[in-house]
Amino acid sequence: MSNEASTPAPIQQPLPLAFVNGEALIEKPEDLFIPPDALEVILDTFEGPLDLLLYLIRKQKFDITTLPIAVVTKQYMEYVDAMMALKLELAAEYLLMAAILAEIKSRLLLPKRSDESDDEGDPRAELIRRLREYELVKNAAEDLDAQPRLERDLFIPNVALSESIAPVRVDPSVSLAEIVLAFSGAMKRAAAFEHHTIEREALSTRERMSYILSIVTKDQFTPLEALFTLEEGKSGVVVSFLALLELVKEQLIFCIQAGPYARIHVKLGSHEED
Amino acid sequence: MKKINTAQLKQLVEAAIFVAEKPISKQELKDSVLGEFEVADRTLSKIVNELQRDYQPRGIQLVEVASGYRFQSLDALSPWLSKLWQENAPKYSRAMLETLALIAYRQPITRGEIEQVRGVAVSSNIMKTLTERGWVSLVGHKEVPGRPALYATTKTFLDYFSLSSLSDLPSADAFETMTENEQSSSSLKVLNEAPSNQ
Amino acid sequence: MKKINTAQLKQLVEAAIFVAEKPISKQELKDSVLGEFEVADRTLSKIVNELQRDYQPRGIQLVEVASGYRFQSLDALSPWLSKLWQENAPKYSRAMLETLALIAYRQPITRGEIEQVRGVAVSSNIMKTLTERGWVSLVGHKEVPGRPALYATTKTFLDYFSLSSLSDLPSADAFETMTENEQSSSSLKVLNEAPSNQ
Repeated sequence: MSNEASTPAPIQQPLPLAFVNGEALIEKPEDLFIPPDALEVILDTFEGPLDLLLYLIRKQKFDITTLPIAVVTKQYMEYVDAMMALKLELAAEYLLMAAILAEIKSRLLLPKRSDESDDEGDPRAELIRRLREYELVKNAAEDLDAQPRLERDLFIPNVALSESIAPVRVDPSVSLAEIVLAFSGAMKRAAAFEHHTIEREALSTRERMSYILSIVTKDQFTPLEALFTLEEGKSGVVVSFLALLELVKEQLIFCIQAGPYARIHVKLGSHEED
Repeated sequence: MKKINTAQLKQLVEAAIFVAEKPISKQELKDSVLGEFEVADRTLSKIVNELQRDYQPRGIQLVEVASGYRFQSLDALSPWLSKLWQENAPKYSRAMLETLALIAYRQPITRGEIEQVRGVAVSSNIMKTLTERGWVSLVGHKEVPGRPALYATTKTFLDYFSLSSLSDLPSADAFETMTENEQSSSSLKVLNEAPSNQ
Repeated sequence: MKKINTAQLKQLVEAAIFVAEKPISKQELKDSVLGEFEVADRTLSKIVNELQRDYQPRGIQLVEVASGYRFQSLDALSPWLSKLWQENAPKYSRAMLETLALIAYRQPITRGEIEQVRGVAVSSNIMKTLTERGWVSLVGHKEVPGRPALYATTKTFLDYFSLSSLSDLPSADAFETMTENEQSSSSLKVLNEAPSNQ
């Protein structure tokens, strides 16, 4: 696969990429010698047997597709021996790979029968597939690491909110029906002590009582006329008057008249306080 | 010390003010991101002024606060930006609705009177919520021992329910008869579509 | 519905993307800050494009990532901007990056399948870190004996790596070529059926 061949091997030395196809052209594996101190570090960085195999192949500039199994197996075993000697935590996966390599090697050594069809396949095929797949993942991981990312390469702006921003609180919606039902519910439960019914007239008187209370103050006298709205007509005046009487009766307001036919003034509060 | 061209310098200062977690002063800029460059005070001031001008027509502004420079959203956009932090208040409880209903139908009314009808105490929270929503207000004090506060509904309350006056409040009895008579009443549907708030 | 002029609209969109706590999509903009305005999709797209152009020469850029639009600092400025933080950015091990890459390219994938490709066991710590960072999530179980968990990457993962979709992953092409060349391998076909991610 052309794509595969052109993928640069990350652990490769900075030499021109020159493929040596076939074992005859390969230099002797002199670079297998690594100072013991460095060896420990190197061995520790392998992400498993596939990673180690890939390293060996790339280091020797073998073509992955023509995997020279004998050489690679020999070198692999040397590394595994070194790992054991250094008492590195040797995962079972490394030994499993050693067994796989030995098996492939022995099958390749068997004489090839001429009547054997090509479909039988190269015993190395599965290993080659796995190596390619792993190399792809390894490269993908490197590409992902190189991808600009938050915290390291990209930073998110912190823009302050103007002081006038306050979170919008959405109040629950209430329907008039809920209010009415709540009222009748409360009234039904209170029926044991409460008996009177609510009439429209009483209601508007009560509303007018609230209204008057919101107008008159404790500190100032309000002229009585100010509490009537002529536009409301006769019935409006009556309602206001009834509300006033009710408020006086409940001692919520009091009225004062300086003399006969003088202006009547209204003030919040009771007589006792004065 | 390295040199840097003005365009790059401006980008760097701009990005630094943006990504810094707090407002950043000119001195802090010089000590951190500009550390390895030779940047004259005059140049830095000029850049900051330019940036402030650049952002004048934009949705965010470069402002100077006590501890340095920072970007902040344009004041005029607040009413809409606030919607990014919208939170929905929980639905009102039955206690809340009954209290509101009693105030509406029996105003002016004291808390004690509401408690008398409902048979349970009215929590301060309920009164606070209703007052904050602008539906209920304190209109006076009842001249009885203790001078308890008198509550009434407000104009906001009437507006919310599209009532022109309290006398438009449906009488509870009539309403019940009506709902019993027509289950699929269209007028009920209207009632359920209370305005979605001013 | 209220109307708003284009200049104000642009300011509002700009400020909203800036102050939002996460990347914000066009739909989210329309549902929140633009809620009360009549804004055509075309208008909004035009505004976003204009903003992207406006910021091109600046120190920060408007980019589209998986979960929406956000501003981020110019990549080239990172050597200096990183000086604003005392701590270094977290580094991720090869084991972690390879596991993450496999989940990204081969999702949905089981831990066993990852181990098969990598040739070594995947530590629980790695899966835990990836899940805690919100980059990987459990999306189901494979219907094979033992019903192993299936993992996939999230939008948070794409956002973190400033990608708008899985197809923007750096080595996506290489993986696809491999998949095409190995039609026989059924496990590889899964790549094409990767869920678009919630």
